[in-house]
Amino acid sequence: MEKKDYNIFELMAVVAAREIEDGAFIYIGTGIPMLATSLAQNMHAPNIVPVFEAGGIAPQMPTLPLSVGCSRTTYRAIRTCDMPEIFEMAQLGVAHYAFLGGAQIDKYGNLNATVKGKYNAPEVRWPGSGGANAFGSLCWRTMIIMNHEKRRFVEKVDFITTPGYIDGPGARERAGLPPGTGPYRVFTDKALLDFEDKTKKMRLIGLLPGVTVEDVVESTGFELLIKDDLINVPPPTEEELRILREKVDPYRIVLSRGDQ
Amino acid sequence: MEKKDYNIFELMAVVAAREIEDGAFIYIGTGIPMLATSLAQNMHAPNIVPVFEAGGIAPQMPTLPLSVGCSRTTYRAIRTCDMPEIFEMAQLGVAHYAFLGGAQIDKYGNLNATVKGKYNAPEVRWPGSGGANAFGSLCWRTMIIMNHEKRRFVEKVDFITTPGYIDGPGARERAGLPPGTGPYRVFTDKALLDFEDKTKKMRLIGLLPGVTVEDVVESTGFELLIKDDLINVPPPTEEELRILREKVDPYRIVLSRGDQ
Amino acid sequence: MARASIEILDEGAGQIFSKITPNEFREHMREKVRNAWRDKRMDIKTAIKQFVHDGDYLTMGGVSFVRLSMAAVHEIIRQKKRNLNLAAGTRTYDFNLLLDAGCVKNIDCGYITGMEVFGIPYITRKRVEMMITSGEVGISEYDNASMAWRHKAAAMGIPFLPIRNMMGADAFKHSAAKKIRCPFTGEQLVLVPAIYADVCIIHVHRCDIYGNSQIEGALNEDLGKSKSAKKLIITTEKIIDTEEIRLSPDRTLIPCFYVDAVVKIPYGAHPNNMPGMYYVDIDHMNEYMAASRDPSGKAFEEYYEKYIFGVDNFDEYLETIGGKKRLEHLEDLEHLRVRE
Amino acid sequence: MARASIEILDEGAGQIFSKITPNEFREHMREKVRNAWRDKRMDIKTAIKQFVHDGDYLTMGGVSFVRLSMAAVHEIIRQKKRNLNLAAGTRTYDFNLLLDAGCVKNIDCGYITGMEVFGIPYITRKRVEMMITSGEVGISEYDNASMAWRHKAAAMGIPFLPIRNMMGADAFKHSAAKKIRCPFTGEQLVLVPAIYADVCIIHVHRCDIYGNSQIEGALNEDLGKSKSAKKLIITTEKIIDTEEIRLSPDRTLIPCFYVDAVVKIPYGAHPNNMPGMYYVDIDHMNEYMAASRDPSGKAFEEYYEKYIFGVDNFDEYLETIGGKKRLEHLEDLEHLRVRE
Repeated sequence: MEKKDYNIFELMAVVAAREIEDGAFIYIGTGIPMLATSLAQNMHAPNIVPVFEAGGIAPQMPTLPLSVGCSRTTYRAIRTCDMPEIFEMAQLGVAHYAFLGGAQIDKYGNLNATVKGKYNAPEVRWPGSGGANAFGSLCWRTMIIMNHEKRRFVEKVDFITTPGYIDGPGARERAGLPPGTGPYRVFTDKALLDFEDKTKKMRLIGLLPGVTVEDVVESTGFELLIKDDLINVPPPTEEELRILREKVDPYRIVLSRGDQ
Repeated sequence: MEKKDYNIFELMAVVAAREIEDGAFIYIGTGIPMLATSLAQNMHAPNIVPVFEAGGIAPQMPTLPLSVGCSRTTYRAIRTCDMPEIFEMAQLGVAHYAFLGGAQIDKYGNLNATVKGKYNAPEVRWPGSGGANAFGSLCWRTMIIMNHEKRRFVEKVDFITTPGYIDGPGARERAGLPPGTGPYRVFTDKALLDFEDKTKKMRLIGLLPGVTVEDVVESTGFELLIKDDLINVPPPTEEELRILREKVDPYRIVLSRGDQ
Repeated sequence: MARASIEILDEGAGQIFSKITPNEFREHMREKVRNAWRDKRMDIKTAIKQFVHDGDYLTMGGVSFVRLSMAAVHEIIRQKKRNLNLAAGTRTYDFNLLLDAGCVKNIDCGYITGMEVFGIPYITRKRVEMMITSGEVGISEYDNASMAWRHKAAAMGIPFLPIRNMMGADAFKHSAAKKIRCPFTGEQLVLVPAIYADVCIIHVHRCDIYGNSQIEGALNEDLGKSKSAKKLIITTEKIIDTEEIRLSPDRTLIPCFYVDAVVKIPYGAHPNNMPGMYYVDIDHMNEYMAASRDPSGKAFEEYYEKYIFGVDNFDEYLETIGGKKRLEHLEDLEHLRVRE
Repeated sequence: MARASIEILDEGAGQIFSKITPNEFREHMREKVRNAWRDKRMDIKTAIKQFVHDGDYLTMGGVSFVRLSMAAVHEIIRQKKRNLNLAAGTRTYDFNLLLDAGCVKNIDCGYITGMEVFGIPYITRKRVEMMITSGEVGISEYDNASMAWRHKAAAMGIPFLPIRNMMGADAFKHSAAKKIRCPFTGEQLVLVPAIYADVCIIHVHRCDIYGNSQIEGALNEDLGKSKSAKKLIITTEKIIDTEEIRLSPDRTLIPCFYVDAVVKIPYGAHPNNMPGMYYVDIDHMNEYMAASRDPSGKAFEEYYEKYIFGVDNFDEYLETIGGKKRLEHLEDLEHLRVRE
């Protein structure tokens, strides 16, 4: 399959989908996480539980939702509820995965969605946490999706909106967060990354098709760990693309945003 | 109207009903409280909100319920919910009245529904609080219904299941209970009583038809305050009895238990 | 940063009977939830055998004479489960049967032994009094609200809830609650510890094979209990298609990922009320209360022999209480087609 | 008795913007509830005039582009309410309008200015940045969960809730939360203060004249907000008979005794989604976003003039956005009869 046969959203959705195992309980936001989750559900993970922040549990989305609360997120759901109940599921340990984004990320997976520059005199003020802080703090594993740019992958985020491993091993637990939680994978337009177990530092584990280690290093604003046996992430299969395009997002509501 | 024209349940229901003002939010249990509330609703208080502990809000009871959770308590209700929500309404200050009973009461209106004798070697073990403690602690005004017997009206209850004024003025607030709450009226088969404002001690304010002050004093195990201008509680009117018998409890499910 | 503290003004001396911590519960749920979409149907014998163990902390759904899971209670008694710790916010008939059968070790008490308008069964009361005196049973004292909030705290994934009652009451001394001064308002508050249970049993009107459950009428403490037990057994009047669940998602009160077993048992709450389906069997309740009044205990033994030990399952029990004809009468009562 | 204490490990320096205490709220509710069965219908002008005051703490129902009470927001802007304190767990378009109109003084922030997939309106973002720098606006930092729990705490009648997130995050420092060691488990916990609001506005699918309200779809924080405001304005697509409410009491999410005003406004959430009725008006959202990108602010001013200041009421607004034809298209979209 030629590279031109898929766009970056299709690629990232496929890469993320492959990491979702059957039976997982997943909080999904709009955009790529929704593509990835729905693709996984249609491929190898029919028994997942997709959940939306505003109160939709395991809906059968007729088209992709525009927001985490719109009617597509509760369409033929198994339950509709309120937001405290949704977050309490995470607090109770029910939730395996959350997909998060952010404006900045650092080597410990801390995410900033609040402010660039000084807190009291912001260079840029972003919307703030939304559901991210709670999901990233309380779910077992946090999946992060971001564009791989030097200005986003920074040495230290200006503001920790959602703690990753904070400043290293054991820091989450010392801060008081539930043990055993934390960032698990970072999906970018260039690479697949995890957090090395001993240091809790971000580590390159796979390259997307056509990307080199140098590309990734150059797009990263901190010293990146690089795994020895680096994976060359296989491009989307015909089957993956077919399902994405025919079943998951036939009207290309989200997919079209990946066309460059 | 002759005394023989009504039984003691009818009389007590009428006396209690007269104390309920329109617009009141009332927790009701089974038995006389239900008769009283329903009578008031049909007489002078059409706009009350009757609520049941297990989750029934403002039902239209087709027949009198057997328990605080049975289907009669949610029949054509305006909302069904769970028990925490019901108690949270009381905690939030929404609830004006609760009707409580008990096995023992003392001069400060403390109620015992837990144990007679020593806690660890009970002479009698009763069921315990049920909803009483929370209702008596959190509702604005507690209405108490009891048989007037010396063994029940005691100097000091063996166990405070539901605090009244504990040991005198200011004691509830010192203990930490929400200010402005406490026992308001005691309805017995002999008398109508309140709690004198300065001392918070139980006070005789009215005599049921045919009862003398001496009868009441003799049936009370502590020194009872007696109001100067004692009311001779008027017997049930024809209208009150008609509504009780024709509308409130036409099958005499509860009323029949007052036949002696 | 400030190094202030919150004063603990008072502490009860009562025991905490469930030792399960929020973190332990989290680890458990992490694995359990993976089975959300498993077909969980089984019979009641298997469910009780597999999920209820001696020494467990047990919570039960329903309230007073409403929606009690009697088939499960009968089976627990027949399987002679022992040393159970029970949450007892407004328990009545179900709790009494377990107590009479010697299954109970400790009780978090809100309301026990009472049968509301029917009174207190004499033998059961006497037994409780003896067990308290001998120390054979442990009791911590609460009330229906604090018990409901303890279940709710657990369901919220937190170790306690602050509440505004229990103050000035003697139950506080026999509870595991703590009284503090609120660091925000300066008012006094009581903190009650969450109850994470080993197992919970709830009888519902209908659910699908995965356990997505709908309930009619008052919900009592069932929302909290369903989420705060390591194992959840749903007994149900009826099994419906998941497509039907999806037609009214606002009516699913227990989503499937909390559920471990789905057991179909029509009339499974008898002699209690199932709102919208069948009413309390008042005659049966009177029979039970009458048996409990024989001080020799013989009549009570006969009652248990006839209805629980002498039958093998709930279908047989239903025949014993009068079968189809009796049940239809209770349905007529519920729908006001006949008088009580 | 023990005289132990609970250590406060850390405290945020953020302000608490609502000064209403649980006891003050209790006193308020005591009187308010007496009006449970009053006919509460009025027009939106009267409701906003009577119940929303300068300096109030305001909470609003719905979430992101769903079920926002836009008619109320327009009217607040036209009546030039000032110095409002806003709860902002996932606010989008409604919040942005109030901010642009200069109505806002302080913000409890979970998510502000963002329009999810549509991006952040440029002018609004710039204005917030300037207001933060000048100190014109006060912000305390939370997240959607802690904000939802703050509303829930208030609705439960308690002054705080313990939660397990916010730890290790910088928002904590800019919040009024406190970190403690749990007196039951020894784990660290964060306590977040309850928010009792002066006024809350919620748009619902249907209610009766007393305010008994039904809502479809995701409920966001509306259960908590509806119970924790001194004044509650319900705007509704439709007014139904109380007899209809009584047919399905499990569907009444807001009982009448919390409600102060019932205002009928069909399509009252436009350009947002009303689940089961009409979909997001994407064209309108794009028009708004485009206007926000003109750095001179002129296009944005024109947008506000056209849709809010230039009209007298929401019916006129609905004509401006395309009237019946446009609204029918949004209904078709919602019901999947046409494509987006």
